[in-house]
Amino acid sequence: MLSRRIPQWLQGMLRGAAMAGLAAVLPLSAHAADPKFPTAAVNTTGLAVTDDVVTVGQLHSVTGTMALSETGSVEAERLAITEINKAGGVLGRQIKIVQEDGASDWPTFAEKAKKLLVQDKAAAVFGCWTSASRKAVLPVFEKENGMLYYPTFYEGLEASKNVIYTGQEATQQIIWGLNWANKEKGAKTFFLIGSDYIWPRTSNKIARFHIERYLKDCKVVGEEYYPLGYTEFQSLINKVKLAKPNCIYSIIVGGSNVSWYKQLKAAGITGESLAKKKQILLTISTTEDEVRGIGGENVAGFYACMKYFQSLDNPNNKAFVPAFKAMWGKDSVIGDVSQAAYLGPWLWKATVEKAGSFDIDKIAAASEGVEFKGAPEGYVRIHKNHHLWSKARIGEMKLDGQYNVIAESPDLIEPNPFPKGYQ
Amino acid sequence: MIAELEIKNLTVSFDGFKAVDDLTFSVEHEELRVVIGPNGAGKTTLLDLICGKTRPTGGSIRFKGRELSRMQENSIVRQGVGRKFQTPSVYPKLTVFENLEISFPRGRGVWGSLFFKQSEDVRERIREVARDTYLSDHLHTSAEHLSHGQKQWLEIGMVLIADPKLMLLDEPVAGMSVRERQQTADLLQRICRGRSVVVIEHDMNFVKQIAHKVTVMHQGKMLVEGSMDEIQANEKVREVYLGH
Amino acid sequence: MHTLYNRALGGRSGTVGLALLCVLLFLIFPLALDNFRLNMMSKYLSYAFVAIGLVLCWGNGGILSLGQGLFWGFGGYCMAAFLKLEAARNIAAESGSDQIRALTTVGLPDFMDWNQITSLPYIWYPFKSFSLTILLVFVVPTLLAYIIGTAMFRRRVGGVYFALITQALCWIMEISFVTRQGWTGGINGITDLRTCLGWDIRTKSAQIILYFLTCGLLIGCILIGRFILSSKLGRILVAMRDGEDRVRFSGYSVSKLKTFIFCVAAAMSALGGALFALNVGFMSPKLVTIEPSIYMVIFCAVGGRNSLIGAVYGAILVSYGKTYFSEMFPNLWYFLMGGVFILVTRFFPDGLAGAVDYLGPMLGRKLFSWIGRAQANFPAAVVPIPVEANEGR
Amino acid sequence: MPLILATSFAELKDIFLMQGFAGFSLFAVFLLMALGLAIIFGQMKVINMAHGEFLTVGAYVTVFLSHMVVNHAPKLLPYYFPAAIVCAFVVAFILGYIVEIGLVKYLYNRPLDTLLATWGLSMILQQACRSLFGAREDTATLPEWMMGSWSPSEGLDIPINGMFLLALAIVMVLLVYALMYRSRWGLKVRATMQNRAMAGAVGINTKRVDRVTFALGCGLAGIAGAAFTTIGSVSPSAGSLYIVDTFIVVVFGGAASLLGTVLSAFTIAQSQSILEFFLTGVLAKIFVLVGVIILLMIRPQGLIASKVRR
Repeated sequence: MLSRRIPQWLQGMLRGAAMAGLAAVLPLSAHAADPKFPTAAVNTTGLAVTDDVVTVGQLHSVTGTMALSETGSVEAERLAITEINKAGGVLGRQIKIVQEDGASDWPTFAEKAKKLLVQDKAAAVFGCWTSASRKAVLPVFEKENGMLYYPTFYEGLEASKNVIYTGQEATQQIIWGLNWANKEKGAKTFFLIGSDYIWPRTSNKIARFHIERYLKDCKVVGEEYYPLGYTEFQSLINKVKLAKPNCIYSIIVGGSNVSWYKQLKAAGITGESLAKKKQILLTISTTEDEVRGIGGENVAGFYACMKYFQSLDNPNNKAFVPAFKAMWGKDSVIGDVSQAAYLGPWLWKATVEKAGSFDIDKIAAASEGVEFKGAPEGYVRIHKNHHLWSKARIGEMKLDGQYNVIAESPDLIEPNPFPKGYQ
Repeated sequence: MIAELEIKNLTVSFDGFKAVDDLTFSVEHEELRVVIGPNGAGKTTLLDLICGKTRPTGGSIRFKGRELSRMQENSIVRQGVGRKFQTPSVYPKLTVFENLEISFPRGRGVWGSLFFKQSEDVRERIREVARDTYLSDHLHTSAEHLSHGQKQWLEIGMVLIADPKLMLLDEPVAGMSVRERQQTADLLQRICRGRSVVVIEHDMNFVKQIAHKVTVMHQGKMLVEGSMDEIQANEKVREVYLGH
Repeated sequence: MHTLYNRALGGRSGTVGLALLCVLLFLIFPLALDNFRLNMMSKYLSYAFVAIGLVLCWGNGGILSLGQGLFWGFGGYCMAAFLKLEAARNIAAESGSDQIRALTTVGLPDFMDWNQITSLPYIWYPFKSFSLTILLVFVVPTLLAYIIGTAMFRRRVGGVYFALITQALCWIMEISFVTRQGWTGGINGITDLRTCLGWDIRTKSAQIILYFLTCGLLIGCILIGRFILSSKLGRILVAMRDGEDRVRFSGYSVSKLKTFIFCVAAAMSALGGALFALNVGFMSPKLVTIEPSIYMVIFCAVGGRNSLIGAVYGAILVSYGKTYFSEMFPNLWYFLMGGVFILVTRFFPDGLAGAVDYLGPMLGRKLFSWIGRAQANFPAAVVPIPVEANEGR
Repeated sequence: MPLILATSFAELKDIFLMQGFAGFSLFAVFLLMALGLAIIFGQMKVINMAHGEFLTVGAYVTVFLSHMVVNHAPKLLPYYFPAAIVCAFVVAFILGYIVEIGLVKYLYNRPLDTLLATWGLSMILQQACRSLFGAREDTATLPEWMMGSWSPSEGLDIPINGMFLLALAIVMVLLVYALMYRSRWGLKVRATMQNRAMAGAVGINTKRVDRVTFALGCGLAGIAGAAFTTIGSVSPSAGSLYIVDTFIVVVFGGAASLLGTVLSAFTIAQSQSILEFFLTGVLAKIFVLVGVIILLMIRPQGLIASKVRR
């Protein structure tokens, strides 16, 4: 991990220099636009679309505590955009990226979002990771009428004309996974654990409703939240030991993850020891990205419910994983969110082509039903509520930090950001 | 005569070490008392106790019949007790005038000081005190630029401008030239009209010049009390202090 | 009239400094910056309120608070609560994400809906009224500062200890605000603020008006600050910073004076927070916690901890630098900002104001001779950045 | 709670024991964090906001070594950790030494300015780690013997990494004690910190003492960083998570006292751990912080501080 890298700052500078070179060359090589799609026709609202270049924004945290999670998304989006450009771009126009740093700070996200929309006139923005950053930029996108492709699985309760949610909303991830734990693993008692913010809390709320109302004879025996970034979980582990749940349902995120799993292992709770007692640990927050920081030896035998795993066996994924590694190093890993981030540019391209225009309103209207057959997760389609139809899968964690996919929902699950009966 | 300042069985201990131990003494109106004693005898601690900087472990301090030992420092000052410290503590960044103005006993509350007006009588009083303390020529000098002796005077002036009824002076002539000492002695003679003064001093000649009565402290206790001549004649004092 | 001129405006040099700041704020910025940048300037200026407060309590009073974000946050949250309630009342009439609107209870902030809170918590009732909100913006933080100040200064907690305790308080506030997300919006904060008394605060014209309002109030705070510093209280503050005991033995209640100036700083911070909520349209616990509080101290240090006007320049420059560096060098800006802080504390402990004091006369002379020579050719004059130091002395 | 009634007495005893140990291992964490700062802040009065980043540096040294070992000498895996601790110390020590020469030495009489300057330093160090190692979290591959738990009886699991931390913390405290209070060098340090001019006058090279003392504090942070790879994450911003807690421990203990630091780490750790068990993590944190602030108001000098004649 250490050996492979050109230092990031150097990369940044090289990239900047390349970009400047591109900008200098482009006007000289300007040729007439694709005759089928004259600029005046495809861009009626003054977006940054010229005859051969379309500018998009990328808004993630490159610095601060969230950088560790968002880096994967940045990389995946860049890969998708590079591939699209190689394949001829969007409506004959090459995509140019303006990258902004949200610096793990929600107000900064709002400020930069506004800059991307007002000053750079970005035709689309790929970005945000945490719910808080999305909530901070949402009013900006609605006010300035921009288009955001948001990659993270999140709590739902939202549907905006100006956002396409390429990750799962809560019910897509939770309900099928809980059913699986109940049916296949016989789980009756659940201990809900989360980091203290809206996504884990809302997710656990939905989980609790589902367990108590829709699963027979099941109950929740504990629910606990810890501040983000917290690193001491021994007391919590003792509580779990006391409650002896069939299923430890964990939504701990970010750096806390590492401490949580390392301390679980140290307290004698491993996949193996749980299996002996007919217990499982199921998480919806730990992807390959996190496992890399935790170490596979600390998580082997635990389960995760996601829509994508790097080890998925399908032709799309078999092309995607090597391409990603070729661009970002052979040691890179791809988590659920990175894959969802990869979908963003492709879905945008498909939508623009369907609408025959870059105009935000037309894209928003055309989004329903847009599909992407090359998705590494298999196949996705945009629902009219701007979320994706996608499958849910259960992966078992392995020593090498990869997942064994052991179950998969038979059909695409309909996104339902405002679930009735879960309020 | 009723004593102005009455100290009874005063004790303070720091982690078991008794810096002042069961001390009883009193100072009368218009008296200039000098406290002497070898290093570590508890002299400075005694002044700290009187002005509230240190809280006693036991005993009482009464000034004009009022108990001081439970009061806040600023309330003690408002009872009419003024204190000059061993190392001159003036405000280095302010001028002599401003130093004295701050010490002027009006506008001491928050709002009072916010809307304090520098009227002619205030200025007059400041000039008067500056004259008394030989600082008339330096009114607009920044205090950090004064000589050591002048800083001592300034601090005495700052105490004086509040017109205290009891002045506590810790080594007022340390670091002064012979001439300055003489001037200070004159100053103290003038000061003690209308008020009581307690002075800590090492310089025996100076003590002889100013003292009405002398108290000798040793290891936190009072050894002897009397006139300078009596003290000098005392065997015990000789043993612990003068003889060295 | 004359004394007011001397005390609030700070005599001739003070007036010049202030006038130049006014020209910059009221004339140059509105003319030179587009709407987007001007709105960002309003944001920077709302930090300047905190910096001014810090000049009073830290630069002059010697009380370093690393918890100014606390007061700034309370001011901001009070204002945001009012705006959010108004947005919630009008939610049905607003355009936007229709599905949300349809599912949201009218009159209840959206995040409460998400947290299954079905009726407005009592703590939110006062924010139904605008006048009560404005009152609370000042009263809540000031009261808090009063309680903290009284408790700490009575016990003679000062210096580093005070700084660290206020930092811990900030942290407590962040954790509690995050965990009570049904009441406070949790880590998301209170977002999507739209109108104030029916006036859409997101439009261009509203943002320009708010900018001028912010500038006006800022100048007001500077004048109040100068009034305080030029009073006897101001001199006692400096005296207290340099020798607390002496002040005490001059008969002042040090704890009361400190509490007072701490409260003034808190009230100014709160005003800044409230203006932030108006200008930017949301409030988040991220703005309230330890890191922004340290930034606020840095604004003040860069501008010059003794200079009220310097603090404004400090806030503008550091915030602008943060924006500029992070736009230009997303991967490098931490190095640049960190370097600036180190250089300032190492070489310019009195900040910009100190640097201008030191370099100003030198540059001034050169400038004069240069102008003298240049005037023959073209009649242009360059205005040096006006930052004065040690005002109110 | 019906839950507790349902469990047997033996089980409760086990939980009780494990919970007690949880407090001890938290104590070890706090103590390791605070030791270096107790020297830098307690003795030298430098408010080192970059202390957490020295921790991060130590952690990255360990991660680096572990990758080297895994890639080039897998046989050494069971033994490399002690070497990693030493390396972490050395690297952090050298870095601290450089920082002292380049920055801190100009700020000794301005404690509040050290706060601002070291804040800038922490930004730089954080970004440097990010540029060198990437923003993602990384992990050190631990030797097998350090993972898992020691299980003296069924149902009782004592974490091995916790025991390791505790042992390390105790050793470090003893070493620091011996160095500061039982060696000639410690005497020089204390003399310098108490009266710089006098120490210089009796022939102590005070500048050198400053440099080494500061570097020593940083080196201790490096050791803590190495140790924390066993329980937590390694990322550029990992150290900043600890900084406030660390200051609270040191201040609460009475800044200049080693015994105070130990006591305060113990008190805070145990109360937090116990409150976490009976309340929730968030509430426990809030209560502990409020408690510490109130106690500091009652005793501004901290838990242990000798009354001095002032």
